[in-house]
Amino acid sequence: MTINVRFFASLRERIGQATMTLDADGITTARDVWKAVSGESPDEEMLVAINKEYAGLDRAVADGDEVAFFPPVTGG
Amino acid sequence: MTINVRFFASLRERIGQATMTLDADGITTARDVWKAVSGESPDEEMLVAINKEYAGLDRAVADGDEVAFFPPVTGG
Amino acid sequence: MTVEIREHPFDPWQTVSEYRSNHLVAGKSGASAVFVGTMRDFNEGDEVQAMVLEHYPGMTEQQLKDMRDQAVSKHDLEDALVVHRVGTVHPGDDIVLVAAFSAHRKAALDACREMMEVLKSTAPFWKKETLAQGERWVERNTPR
Amino acid sequence: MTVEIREHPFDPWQTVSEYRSNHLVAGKSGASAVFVGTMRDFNEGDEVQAMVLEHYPGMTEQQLKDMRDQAVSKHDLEDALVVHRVGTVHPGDDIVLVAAFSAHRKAALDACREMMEVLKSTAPFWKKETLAQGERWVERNTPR
Repeated sequence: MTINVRFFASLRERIGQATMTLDADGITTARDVWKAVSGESPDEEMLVAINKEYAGLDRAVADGDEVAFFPPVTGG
Repeated sequence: MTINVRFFASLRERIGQATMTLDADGITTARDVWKAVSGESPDEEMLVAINKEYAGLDRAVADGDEVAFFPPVTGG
Repeated sequence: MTVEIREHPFDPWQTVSEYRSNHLVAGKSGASAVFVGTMRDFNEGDEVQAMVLEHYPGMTEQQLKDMRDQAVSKHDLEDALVVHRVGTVHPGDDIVLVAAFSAHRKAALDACREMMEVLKSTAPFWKKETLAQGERWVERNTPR
Repeated sequence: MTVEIREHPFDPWQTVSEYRSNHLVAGKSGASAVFVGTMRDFNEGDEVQAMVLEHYPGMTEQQLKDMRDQAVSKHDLEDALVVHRVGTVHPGDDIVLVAAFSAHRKAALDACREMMEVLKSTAPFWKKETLAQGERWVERNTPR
């Protein structure tokens, strides 16, 4: 399964890159994606979007999905 | 006692003039002024200003005061 | 200058823009909340062709100034601006501009709304509409 | 056109004025409620020299569009407009414009406030401030 992973703002800086392509088996949810790319448990405040729509960490991901991780938003 | 009386909007049209000088004795309150100039009891909704500040109908008036009568305001 | 009665058409957006440039310190008021009321071509189901706005010279300005000063004080605003048309207006003409400038958005939005409510309920202005069938006084403002 | 991300400085007042002239039918929307957010030169007690606004291309526009469409529908607005800056901004630069146009002032004011709250809590934008001592990410928006 191939997942296109994106990071924004402070998470982008922490991971050290803005995008990543994850090729892995055994990945079911956005939480699995985060663990695979960061080696950590997700921060409680971290936000997730799947295919540019907000999603929960336990939402299922599918082959080809774009999964984005970012901190609380601060626009306006 | 001399009172400078002013009327606005529909009241001005009903009275037929915008200003009036009332020279009369026996006038104590704004209500007395209204009765003297109109011959009627004041409408419940009528608003009163004495010297360009809102006042109740039973507020006392003094020689030289400007007393204005007008309908509910409709600005904005 | 923070309260004005205008006898001729004015552009409320240009007025706000110029006021901000000329009277506000850039970088201090992060929040600007503005309400503009514009004459509509219909009221209570009737087509309105024109309208005359009457006011009480002297009293109206003072009422608006008190209202503006109280809003600035209550909401700790950086500044506030009130402009109101009088005279003959036509559909599409702007009638009222109320602007509140603050460091915080809640203060600006609250103050803008409150000033409009106070203006609508207490500022001495009266509207007379010209309809196809003749003229009529607007008897009261809509509650909101 | 009702939702825009701008990469360069913009004049929110001119934007509203032009939008009204070009897209609204004169005489229909009597009430315009507008909020403009401007970069301040201080935050949490520190002087801020500049700020970078990051967004999520594609998702941010869609979030703003959904927010705008929901406000129009919920409040029966004539129209609504949302503009947001991205990129490097400086104190005094305008960051966000939210405008609601309605026949009624309560609908316009309610919608304007609600859009700002939804934008602040859900639109994918992030601010990084440049201070004298270096850079820092803004960690969360003020609740109001």
